[in-house]
Amino acid sequence: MKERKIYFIQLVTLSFNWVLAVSVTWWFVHLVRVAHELNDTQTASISISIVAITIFWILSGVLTYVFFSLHKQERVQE
Amino acid sequence: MTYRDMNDEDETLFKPIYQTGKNFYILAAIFSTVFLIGIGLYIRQLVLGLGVTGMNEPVTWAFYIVDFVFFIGISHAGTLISAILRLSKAEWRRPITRMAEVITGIVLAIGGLHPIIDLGRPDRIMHLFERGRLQSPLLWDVTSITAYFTASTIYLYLPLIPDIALLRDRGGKLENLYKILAWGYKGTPEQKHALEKAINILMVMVIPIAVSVHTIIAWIFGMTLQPGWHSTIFGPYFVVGAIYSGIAALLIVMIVFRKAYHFEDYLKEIHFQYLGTLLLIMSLLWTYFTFAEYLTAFYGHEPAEMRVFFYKFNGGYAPFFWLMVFCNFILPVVILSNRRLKKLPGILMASIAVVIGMWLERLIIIIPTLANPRLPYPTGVYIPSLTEISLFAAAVSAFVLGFMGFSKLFPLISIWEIKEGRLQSVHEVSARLREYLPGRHDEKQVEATLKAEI
Amino acid sequence: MPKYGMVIDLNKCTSCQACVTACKLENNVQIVPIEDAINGRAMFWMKMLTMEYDGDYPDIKPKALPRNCMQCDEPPCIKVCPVRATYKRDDGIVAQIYPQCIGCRYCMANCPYTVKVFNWHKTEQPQEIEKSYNPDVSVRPKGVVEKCTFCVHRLQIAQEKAKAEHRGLEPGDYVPACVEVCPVSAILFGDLDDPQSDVSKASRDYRAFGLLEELGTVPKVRYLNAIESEE
Amino acid sequence: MKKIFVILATVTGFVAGVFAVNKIISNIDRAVQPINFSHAVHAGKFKIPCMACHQHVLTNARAGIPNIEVCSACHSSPLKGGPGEKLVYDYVTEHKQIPWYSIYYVPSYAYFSHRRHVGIGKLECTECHGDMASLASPPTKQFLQVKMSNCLNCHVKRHVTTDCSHCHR
Amino acid sequence: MQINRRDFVKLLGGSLIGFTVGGVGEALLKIPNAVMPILYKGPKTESWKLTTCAKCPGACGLRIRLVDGLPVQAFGNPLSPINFGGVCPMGLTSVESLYNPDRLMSPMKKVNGKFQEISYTEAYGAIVSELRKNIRQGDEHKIAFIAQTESVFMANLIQMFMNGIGSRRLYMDNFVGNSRLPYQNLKMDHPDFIDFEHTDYLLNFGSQITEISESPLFFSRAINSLRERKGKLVTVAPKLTPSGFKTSRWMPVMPENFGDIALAIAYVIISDGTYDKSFVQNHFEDFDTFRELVIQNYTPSAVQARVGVDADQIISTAREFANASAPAAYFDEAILHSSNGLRNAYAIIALNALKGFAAFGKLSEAGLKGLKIDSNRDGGNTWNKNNLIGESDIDVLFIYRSNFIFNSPNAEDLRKAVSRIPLVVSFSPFIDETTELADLIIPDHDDLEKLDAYLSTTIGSPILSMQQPVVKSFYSTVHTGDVITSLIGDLNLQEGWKDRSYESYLKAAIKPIYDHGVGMLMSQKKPTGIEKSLQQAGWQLVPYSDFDDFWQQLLRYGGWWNPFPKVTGYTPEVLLKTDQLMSTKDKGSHPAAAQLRLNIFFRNFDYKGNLLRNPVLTEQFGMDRDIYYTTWVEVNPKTAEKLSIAHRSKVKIKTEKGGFEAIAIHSPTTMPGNIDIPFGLGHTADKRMLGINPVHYSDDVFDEHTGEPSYSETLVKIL
Repeated sequence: MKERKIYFIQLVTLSFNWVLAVSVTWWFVHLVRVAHELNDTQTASISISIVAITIFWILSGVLTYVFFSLHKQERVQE
Repeated sequence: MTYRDMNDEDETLFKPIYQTGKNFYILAAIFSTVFLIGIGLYIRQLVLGLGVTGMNEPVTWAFYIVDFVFFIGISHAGTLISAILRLSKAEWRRPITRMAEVITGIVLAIGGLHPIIDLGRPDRIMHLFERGRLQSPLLWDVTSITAYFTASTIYLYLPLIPDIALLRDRGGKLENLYKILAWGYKGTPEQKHALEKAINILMVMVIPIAVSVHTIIAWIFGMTLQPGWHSTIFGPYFVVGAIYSGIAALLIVMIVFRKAYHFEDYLKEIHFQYLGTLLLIMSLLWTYFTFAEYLTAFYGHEPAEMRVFFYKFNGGYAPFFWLMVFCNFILPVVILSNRRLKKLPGILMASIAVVIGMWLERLIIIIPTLANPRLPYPTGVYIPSLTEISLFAAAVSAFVLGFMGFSKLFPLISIWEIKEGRLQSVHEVSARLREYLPGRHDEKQVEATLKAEI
Repeated sequence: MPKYGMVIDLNKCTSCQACVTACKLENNVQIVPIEDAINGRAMFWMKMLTMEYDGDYPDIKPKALPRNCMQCDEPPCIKVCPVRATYKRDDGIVAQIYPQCIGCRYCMANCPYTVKVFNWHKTEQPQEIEKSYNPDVSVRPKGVVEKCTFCVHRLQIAQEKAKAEHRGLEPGDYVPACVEVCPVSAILFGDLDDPQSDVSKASRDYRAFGLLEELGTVPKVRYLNAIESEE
Repeated sequence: MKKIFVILATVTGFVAGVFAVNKIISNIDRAVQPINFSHAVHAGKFKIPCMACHQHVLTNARAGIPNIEVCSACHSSPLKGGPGEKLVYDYVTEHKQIPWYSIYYVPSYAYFSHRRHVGIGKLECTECHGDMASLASPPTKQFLQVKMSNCLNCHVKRHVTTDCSHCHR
Repeated sequence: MQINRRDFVKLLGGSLIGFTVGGVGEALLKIPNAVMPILYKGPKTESWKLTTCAKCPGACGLRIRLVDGLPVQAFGNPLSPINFGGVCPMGLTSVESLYNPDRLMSPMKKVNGKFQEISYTEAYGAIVSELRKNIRQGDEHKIAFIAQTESVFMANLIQMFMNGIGSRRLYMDNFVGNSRLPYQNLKMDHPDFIDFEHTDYLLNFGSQITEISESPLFFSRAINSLRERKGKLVTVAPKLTPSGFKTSRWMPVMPENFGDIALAIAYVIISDGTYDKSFVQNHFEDFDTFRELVIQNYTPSAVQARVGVDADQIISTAREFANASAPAAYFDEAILHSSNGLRNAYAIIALNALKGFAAFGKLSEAGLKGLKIDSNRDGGNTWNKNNLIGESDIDVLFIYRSNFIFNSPNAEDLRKAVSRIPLVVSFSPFIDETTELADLIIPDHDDLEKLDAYLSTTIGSPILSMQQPVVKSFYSTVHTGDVITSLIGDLNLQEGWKDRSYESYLKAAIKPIYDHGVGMLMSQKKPTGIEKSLQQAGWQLVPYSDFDDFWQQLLRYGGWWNPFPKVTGYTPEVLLKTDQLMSTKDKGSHPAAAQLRLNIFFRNFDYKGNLLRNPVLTEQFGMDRDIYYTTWVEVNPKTAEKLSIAHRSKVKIKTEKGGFEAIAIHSPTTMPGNIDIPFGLGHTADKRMLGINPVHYSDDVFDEHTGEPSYSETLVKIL
């Protein structure tokens, strides 16, 4: 199997993580908006979403960092 | 240096991946049948509704929720423990961490599904995303569990990369898969460094997440007004219980696979000794929490509370309660605090007891409260139906299958960490000696002595 | 915006259980199969509770009180609902939206009065029940939680009627079924915010108490204690 | 590698399936009426107001599909004798109700009232039913699909209550 | 990458699988919507009709809700002066019984043990020919009739029919009739009502006054008002049922000892001399012998020894009773449910006599001219269902709505006796335990399908409640009234009764009201102020031109009543012979009795074993005890402790007639010497019913006059 194909697939798998992070973010924003529409209490939603969103972003950030640094090294070697 | 030119002294660790015995298939068959039966019964439940369970009013939460809490508790084995050990640079962690993390991954996936099994209308699960309410502890749970799941899978995956690279370099079976997963890891110092860095970040992140997960599960109950649930120490209490059951589960797994895959000289007596001690400590801690919880309840002597209290102590659930006390306190403490009994069989026995005991604990926390409503209804009686029991069995077998599957793809013991240990531990240790022991140390001499000892 | 509430006078109540039957029929509450009923799955939105007996034989004062949903002002159930299937309306009625409920039963676990009931099965009902379903209320599907809604469908219709007649909603227009049928009119229903209404007067009576008030749920269904009317 | 393509194919197939079935179902409502009734003639040509036949619009939740007595008011005797009219006349003479097939329906857990919308809300029939007066044959599917989203759109647009329990029960 | 065939197949297969999965999934989620339009047709137009509930003697006004012409729900008629919009569970479920799938759809004939549908003419023909035969052979006396109806008009019709035939074998099981039986036996005229306006002390002897009584709903409200006026309710009963929950004193007494209590109270009153002297002198015939009897045998202490009620309690009760301005000692049919029921009734009458019946009222004839209030059952006629057993010469037996086999302990003997009879005709709309034995069934309409009228005076003014057909009958059932009238006609038992219908009969019976012109239709609440004076001046609040119009209005408004009747105090001649006060049976005094006693109590879900075929009521029957679809027994906690019976545990009950299982409930509303068991469950003719029927386990002890069984004199073992 060719290097490029592998690289592509790896990128796809990595992107899944980002999809997750983004969708979670979107979901929370949506929920907060709904809560606002139905004048439901905000505080809980907002605080939770802030925490959760950051976590997810950091996670996928770390993953990406690893991915690219590994590949950088690789390229350097060749 | 690259892995290629390294002749491998850790062949035993690769063996399970490349060779598969007959017993493996037999076991797999058995467990998958159990699993499939469970699935079948669940489909039946989907068609007929939750009536097929033993639940009723007022006992509206039962087996499924118990299992949910239980499994999530088990999941604290891994990530948390391995993270803590890594953080505290405990040398003996090296062969343990991987298994621990795998447990987390699999059990979390299983436990996370249980609330859905418990739903009356799983077909409406999308409502959770369309119009969910973040005020509901149930949603906190969804978030925290997903977070924990992603975190711990990543945390499992990153340390796995070097080993995958090893497998990739060996070529043969599933080369493409390994190629993809290895992310082109070559073991260059820079790569190593990057990996280390990432792992360290995760290490720090995972611990609070893990703690939060079980705290939140505790809050599902703690946030209600029900007698026996509405308690402030529920968060820590659950976390302690979780870690407790986690360690026990970890011990069981270790012992089993040690036997099955002949890891004797990787998982040495000493590891079990250390973990055993940890288990003992947790046991005492758990007992302390339990005591505090029930003493306050008893001393407060609020009628509703007391009804629940006595239902546990000498009422319908007394046998379970006292069995729990035996399994979680008496037996482990006796075995683990006794030098002669604290051998593998003893530890295994203790851990199994603890796992059972912790399951009972969840049962005892959840059902008696619901069974004793505040208003004068007759106390509810709950007898689990076959469906519920076999779904539990299915969940357990799913866990086993998952573990077996993993062991056929990846090494169960972190090979590179072992190697690293061999290479670096010596001067790590000497460095540590230098750092936190008084007096001056001649590095050369220290290393020489250490080498000699190894 | 009114705040609907109910006051049940235990001094008048003869525990004839007409309210129970009326509720059952008005809201198409399912009749569960026999074995389910015996296993504690019988569904009643309005239930007759036999409380403790005061005094000792033969001078006993039995206490029976009809309990429906307390329609709390601080409902514990809506706090925990993950999907807004139950929530408090502006007029204080704690509504339950059946098509929205995912059946997690968290609200049931958190209701200190255990007033909510769950549709464990969907069994076909006796003919006479099916034929005499109340067309104003839907029959709940399996797997959702349901509870007393102060007959909110009656409010829907009453409001519409009033609007059609170009007038405001008058006190008598909207009463739940249990109130309508009570033989001794022991159940008062109306607007708690309007200080003139009988309900708010009664709810301020010295005999008035709320069930498990100490939990801070602020029930809008209050009771008038039964007291011996003599020296 | 090919595996991945197989997987992709499966996914696309799934999506396609969902859409296909969606289409089919949305057309299930397509009804064949016993008589090829022409709103164009009645409401359009003869300018008969809707309320004349759908009598309960202002007073009831249901607008009501006219029963045979309503028809017999005019069709008691064969008028200009079209083929369809013959059929109506037969029903009238036999005092049989015409088995109309209702296209618009509201599930039992939702409360929709014509009185509320037309009588009080002063909505035009066309808002939801379209310009019936132009239809030469009975409508085969809902003009404005009975969907919660449709309800809500209008309610939001007109600033009417969107409180769940005002319609759900 | 080139694609060979295998790969192509793979791709295709994959996409196909995906397609099906996706499609099926979507379909499963979506189909229900597509199915919806078939449901729910019709404009759902709503209408209301007023009628009267015939489920118990109360005759409450009902308001039936019809949607698209079909009954859906039943509520109370807010204008009915009896219930003012209130209903009890029984009334609420009227609609259910209309739709009950077990109803008989057409006349039935038993052919070798199986019921077959036959036409009405056929059935009717059979009856007529049989009767003709009997009359020709002069065997009129071989025709018997057992009827249970609360409608005076129906009762009178049946009475007329039997008189016409010339047979005295008629047993009219009529609650009001039975309640008045003691008066009739004493040849006294009876009180029409308790004057709740003035009563301030109600001493209730064993009547479950708010559950099963002459008018439960009216009494419920009356008692509440009594208590609001600081009046007192004292219950003398073997069990504290909801009727007694609000009493200020409960005297636990076994029914056969009610008389003793009454007389003990009488003793105190006499010895205090606080009785109404003038009344006693003028109206109490041999008061002196009565006094002798009481003074000798009924000192409170003696009664305490015999009955086990604290003497001080009796004395204080007596004093309160004596000092009350208008005290009433109340009893109704329930008094007959003991071995010496009549004697107890007499004692209570005597007690009332001591206070000159101050609390009772009588409607003067002017109030309801020419209107017979009560069924003219002659007190002498003591024929009742138990005579069936002895008398083997009965040819024809008519049964109207009475389920006596279910209600009486000697069911087996009765079964034998009834199945001996050549022709048994039942008019029951259901197959119940009694109807099973019939050879011919002409099912009656359901209450919502039939026309009838009910007269009651319980509230102090004459009320005529109309029961009108809310829907025209679903099946080919026949109004029993019509059958009887046409029988009377065809056998010309009365003059000029050819082709009359029950309706015409009813009109004729009601005409006097129209003629007299007093009273008003139930068109509004009790008029006050100007309306009142207008009304009393004979003004009609709802004008009606002629009788037919009046009739229509009657049906429209659900009845007629006279809010301002002419009322006289009730001052009868008390013709009481002291020997009538002798206890016919003297059971061992209660507390000493070594063995437990089975006491059967009623719940307001079932009236005379006819109602529990209704799913709603059956489910709700034990709801407040959290027991479903099975029988329970209530045991006094002390007794339970002694016998070590746990709360809600299964126990075995043994009587002479066998044993059964039940769930034991601790309840201090039970006497320590008793175990209480609810009546109503345990039907055998219907699969849908469960539990056991306690009556069939109790001994054959009857009130000799009415054959009403004693419900509390069976010895049981509990284990």
